[in-house]
Amino acid sequence: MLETDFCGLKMKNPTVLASGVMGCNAALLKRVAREGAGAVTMKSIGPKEKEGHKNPTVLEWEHGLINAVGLPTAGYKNAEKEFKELEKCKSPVIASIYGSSIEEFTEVAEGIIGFEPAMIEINISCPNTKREGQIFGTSPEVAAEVVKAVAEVCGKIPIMPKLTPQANNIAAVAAACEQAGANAICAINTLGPGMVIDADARKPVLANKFGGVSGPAIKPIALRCVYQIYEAVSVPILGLGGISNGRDAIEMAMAGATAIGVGSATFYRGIEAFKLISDEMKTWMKEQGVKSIKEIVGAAHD
Amino acid sequence: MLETDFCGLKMKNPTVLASGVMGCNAALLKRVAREGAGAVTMKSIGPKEKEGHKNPTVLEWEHGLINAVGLPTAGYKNAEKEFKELEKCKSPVIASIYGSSIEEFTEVAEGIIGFEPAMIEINISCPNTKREGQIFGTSPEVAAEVVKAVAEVCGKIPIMPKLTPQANNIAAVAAACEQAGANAICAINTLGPGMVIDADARKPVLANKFGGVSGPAIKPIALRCVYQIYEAVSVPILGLGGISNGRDAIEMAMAGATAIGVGSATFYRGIEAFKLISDEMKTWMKEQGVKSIKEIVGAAHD
Amino acid sequence: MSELPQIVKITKVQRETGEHHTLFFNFKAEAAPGQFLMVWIPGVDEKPISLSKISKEELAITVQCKGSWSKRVCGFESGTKIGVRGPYGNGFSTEGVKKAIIVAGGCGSAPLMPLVEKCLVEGIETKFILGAQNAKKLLFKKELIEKLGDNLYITTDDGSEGTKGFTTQTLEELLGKEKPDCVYSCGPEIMMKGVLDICQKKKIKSQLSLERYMRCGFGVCGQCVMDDLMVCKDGPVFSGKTLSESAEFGKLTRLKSGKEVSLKEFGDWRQC
Amino acid sequence: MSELPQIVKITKVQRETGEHHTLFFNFKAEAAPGQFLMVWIPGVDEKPISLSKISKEELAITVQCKGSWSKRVCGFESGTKIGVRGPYGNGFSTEGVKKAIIVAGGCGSAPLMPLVEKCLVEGIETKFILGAQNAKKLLFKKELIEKLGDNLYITTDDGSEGTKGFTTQTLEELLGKEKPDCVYSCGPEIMMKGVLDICQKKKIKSQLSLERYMRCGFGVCGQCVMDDLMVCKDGPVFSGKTLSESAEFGKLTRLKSGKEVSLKEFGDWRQC
Ligand SMILES: Cc1cc2nc3c(=O)[nH]c(=O)nc-3n(C[C@H](O)[C@H](O)[C@H](O)COP(=O)(O)OP(=O)(O)OC[C@H]3O[C@@H](n4cnc5c(N)ncnc54)[C@H](O)[C@@H]3O)c2cc1C
Ligand SMILES: Cc1cc2nc3c(=O)[nH]c(=O)nc-3n(C[C@H](O)[C@H](O)[C@H](O)COP(=O)(O)OP(=O)(O)OC[C@H]3O[C@@H](n4cnc5c(N)ncnc54)[C@H](O)[C@@H]3O)c2cc1C
Ligand SMILES: Cc1cc2nc3c(=O)[nH]c(=O)nc-3n(C[C@H](O)[C@H](O)[C@H](O)COP(=O)(O)O)c2cc1C
Ligand SMILES: Cc1cc2nc3c(=O)[nH]c(=O)nc-3n(C[C@H](O)[C@H](O)[C@H](O)COP(=O)(O)O)c2cc1C
Ligand code: FES
Ligand code: FES
Repeated sequence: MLETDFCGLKMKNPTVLASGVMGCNAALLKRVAREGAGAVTMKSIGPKEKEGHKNPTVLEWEHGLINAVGLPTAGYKNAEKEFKELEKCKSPVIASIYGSSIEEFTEVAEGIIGFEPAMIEINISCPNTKREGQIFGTSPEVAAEVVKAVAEVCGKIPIMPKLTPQANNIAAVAAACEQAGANAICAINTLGPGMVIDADARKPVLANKFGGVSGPAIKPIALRCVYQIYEAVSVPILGLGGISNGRDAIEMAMAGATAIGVGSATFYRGIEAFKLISDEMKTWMKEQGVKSIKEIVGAAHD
Repeated sequence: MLETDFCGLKMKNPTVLASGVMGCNAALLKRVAREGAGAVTMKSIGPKEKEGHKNPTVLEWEHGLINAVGLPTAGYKNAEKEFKELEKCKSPVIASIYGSSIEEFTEVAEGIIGFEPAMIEINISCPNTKREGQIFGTSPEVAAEVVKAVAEVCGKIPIMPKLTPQANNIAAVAAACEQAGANAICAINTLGPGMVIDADARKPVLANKFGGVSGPAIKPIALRCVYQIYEAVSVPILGLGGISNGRDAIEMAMAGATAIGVGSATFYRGIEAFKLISDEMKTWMKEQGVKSIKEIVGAAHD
Repeated sequence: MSELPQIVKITKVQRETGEHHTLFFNFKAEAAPGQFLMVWIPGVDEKPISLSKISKEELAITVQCKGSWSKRVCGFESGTKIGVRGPYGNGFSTEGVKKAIIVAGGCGSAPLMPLVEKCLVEGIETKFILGAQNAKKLLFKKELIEKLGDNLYITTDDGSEGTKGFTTQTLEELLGKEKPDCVYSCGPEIMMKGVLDICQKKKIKSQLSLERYMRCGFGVCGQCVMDDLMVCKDGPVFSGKTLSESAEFGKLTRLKSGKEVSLKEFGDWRQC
Repeated sequence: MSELPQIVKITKVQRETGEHHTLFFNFKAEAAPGQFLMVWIPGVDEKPISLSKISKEELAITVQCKGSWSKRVCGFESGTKIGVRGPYGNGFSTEGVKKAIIVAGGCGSAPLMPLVEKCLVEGIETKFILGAQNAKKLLFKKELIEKLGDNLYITTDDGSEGTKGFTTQTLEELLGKEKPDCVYSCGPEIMMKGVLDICQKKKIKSQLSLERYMRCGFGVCGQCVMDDLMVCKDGPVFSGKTLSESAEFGKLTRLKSGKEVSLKEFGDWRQC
């Protein structure tokens, strides 16, 4: 009842490991797939090796996580081994890429299409880096430019821009991306940025001061974004942001998501989150007499 | 130790009742002042009588509130009685105004300056109404225009635009407002909008579908906004968003707030929230040897 | 746990009078007589409604068909889903009460039914004055007869059943003969104003259940304000003492916009 | 409760060797031997550090002065404030163990001290092999002599104290004579690889405590990955069985960027 076809990706259930969460290497991604994820997303790959920020980089603050990892990456040139190992992954693998210019986006895309990921997620939305991402995802025009350029490089591999809730009109950004050739839309990346201050230390806690907010706190924002995007595009949506249990996932599907991303919930519920969420979805569906998850995608719209 | 001078407002402590929370009539505002608020903000007053949205309009969703009250207002023409009664209020009273055009903003400001509120908050940030507010608060230019127009009307009464976290560069908006004549900056209004969906009902719960998010969930966003504004302006800041206890308030002060707004916390802690928060602040200050709250305003900056 | 509405299925619908319907449903909650729920019809509206039946197994609300929301509710059958959150408000107190008179006008009986239940369980000597415009509109008459027998006093405006006249007249008569520890009342505010005046004159304690337009139901939005009290949280039940000091009770209420209007102007909407 | 760092005041600083300092502080937490804290110096950096002392009243960590972070820590006096969060990780298990040999290389003694304590409390027959480059770097020697007497075996690379040579040589000798239920070890990964090989050959169970660069400490960021295991959450203690099946243990680690490098290339940073 949970089988999902997302842009041609055959998934046993709609849960997808969110990018940047446990996605550093092939072996762990494969484990997440074994543990129940319908698809897994690799950590965003950038143009060149990058260390990321100093610690603290990831914190839990009671209502969610906040992170300023700073997009560490081995760079696409060091990605071959992981991609090769991922060929044996039980679930479809989505590659995620970022750059700080259109040229860098296409450079990374070109660098990895040879490995034939099931899909390429274009991270135009990370709030942790000053130029990388943020600018791209808030403007429909710029977002579309990136998507168009990457689409030209990617050929038949489906591409999916990942949007930021910071956009003033996320529906317009999504529509522009669809126009530019996006095969799916991913929303949302982390919210904010936000900041955690420690009173006793009289200092921001994250070394980078600001970081992207995720987890339970952002669920209402994520639902609203997906709801608005659903009314603006006809390509399928990978909805995520604060999804922690089966009921959250059902709500996200009703907002319009075909596939449902799970990131921070792995903190609250462990790597078992994917299986737990899938099971809870099934329980709810049985209670409500819903035969296939497809029936409820977009159900919250009039 | 908590005495605060905020733009000339003499406050016994830095807590301020946030606009729209219990602020519908004079008697209740006076009670909030008696219960311990250092200052109180009236519910935003608009140009003409308005009913607001249908219910549900205000919900609690575990990590915060979400509301789409829809800016109901008796209109400034029906405000005289409340203002008169407020003359006897124990704490300074901040009036809050909104409009859907610059003309409406000045019309309302003109309509109420005769009542001489201690300060006028300009709500250019409500996410619940399509035109009213939202547009103004996201653009530095437009925000400045509103502030300038209202400043001309207000004479010696200090004015304080209330900003939205949805602005892509809230520091720039704040700086533009200061330039245009703002005597203080208020941040933040509710976040989003967000959305709550009920799986069983398969419907958005708010009658308006979308609503502004407040309470614990938005604290990191509020702290970041105030931190950034503090580095961009020299006028004092009324910081709010998710402040629920003394420690939160201390953090907000360290981010740069001279006065500290409290809204949703009245749900979690009752009308006593102001007294509780003040007491907790004092306890922390004693422990840390802080003699006056002034010492720590902006302390989280290098 | 959050305060979001929970969807419940109506298990039974009971037609009380031509215009009053009681809906039963399962919803786990500790509730006290006088408390209310916010009742959501998905996609339509949400309204505060008193609990008219409180038991471990189920709760019930009784709705009068009146406006757009309540007419829809009165069309519901068992199986229909509604959203409920709460219970909210303070409820009636029976502390120290040995002898009580309860005065209900129109659908004011709804929140008073669980109070009757409580009084009986606690062995409180209870008299009930039930009033309505006419015989057809007497809400919960049958149940009240079963429960209270001779202690039920019926009044109708047109005299079609019981004593012709207002509940307040009967109350005044009863208070001429006896001195209860508390008079409880719910009904049109004008009626309750009368009840309060009588009780004040006779120096008898009272508890009255009020209504104002509500949004949040939990003391945040300030919409339901009366003087400096929030009816949803400080009330809906207030002591006669509090109300006798009120500048607004019996006189003023507020529109959705927050604009103050006289009760008269507002219309006797609960004059049911 | 959140997992944010809590600021604690250092109550005591104990200089162990020229380059190892132990910091004591009060922090209420249930902790097990082998678990670690994320230790934050506000404005500087945050690092995973094992608990070297666990009691109801206080906890302690032992830090080796090495890089920019740890050198700062070693300058701290009592009264200095640090932020700590945790404890994280799984810790050592003593289930079913009656006889144990513990092998510590350099500052690997730190997480092993609370284990010694636990073994003694549980009446486990315990031998401890303590190794370092030279006599001056033997961490916790005095305490271990007090606790274990003849059951402490000291080795130094240069022979300046105890047996000249590596801890692994002494382990091999001991295992020629006896068969413990478990061998515990912490120290440079190359050393632990040696320990594992010996134990596997002799078919003796082992538990080894590993290190990888960490960010979150709680199993989310994936930075500390080794094969498909997160060292911070699935570890830092792994069974010999798990590690014998590992493609990376003793061979590979990852830089902050996530790039895989050979342990050799990475440098024997914990070769303390
Ligand atoms: C604490 C409390 C308990 C209540 N308990 C019950 C109950 O047990 N049974 C019952 O039938 N009703 C009860 N009500 C009233 C109920 O909330 C609705 O007002 C009523 O059902 C009419 O709604 P409607 O949409 O059908 O009518 P509408 O078309 O909205 O209105 C009919 C009339 O009622 C007025 N009105 C509408 N909504 C409200 C409101 N929320 N508060 C005050 N005036 C309003 C309108 O101005 C109009 O005059 C209670 C109200 C409160 C505040
Ligand atoms: C589970 C765990 C427990 C630990 N327990 C202790 C302990 O009890 N006492 C102690 O002194 N140290 C311990 N460490 C190591 C500690 O986290 C720091 O790595 C060490 O203090 C050096 O930091 P530095 O900034 O001073 O040195 P740096 O200047 O950062 O580095 C010195 C060398 O260490 C490497 N390095 C730095 N940080 C790490 C890291 N987090 N993981 C792996 N390699 C790193 C660098 O690449 C370099 O080769 C532990 C590490 C882990 C993962
Ligand atoms: C520690 C961490 C690292 C992340 N790294 C990335 C990343 O590299 N690329 C990316 O597109 N999103 C990244 N994200 C965002 C998530 O993929 C996801 O969009 C966000 O966390 C919201 O989902 P959640 O609430 O389920 O966590 C990261 C999130 C976290 C918590
Ligand atoms: C029910 C409700 C109504 C509100 N109405 C207004 C309003 O009329 N004008 C306004 O400027 N802000 C309004 N706000 C926003 C608050 O003033 C405040 O900025 C926001 O809730 C964040 O603070 P908090 O997290 O402490 O609640 C409202 C908030 C709530 C919860
Ligand atoms: S209804 Fe919101 S305060 Fe009473
Ligand atoms: S340090 Fe983040 S997963 Fe281990």
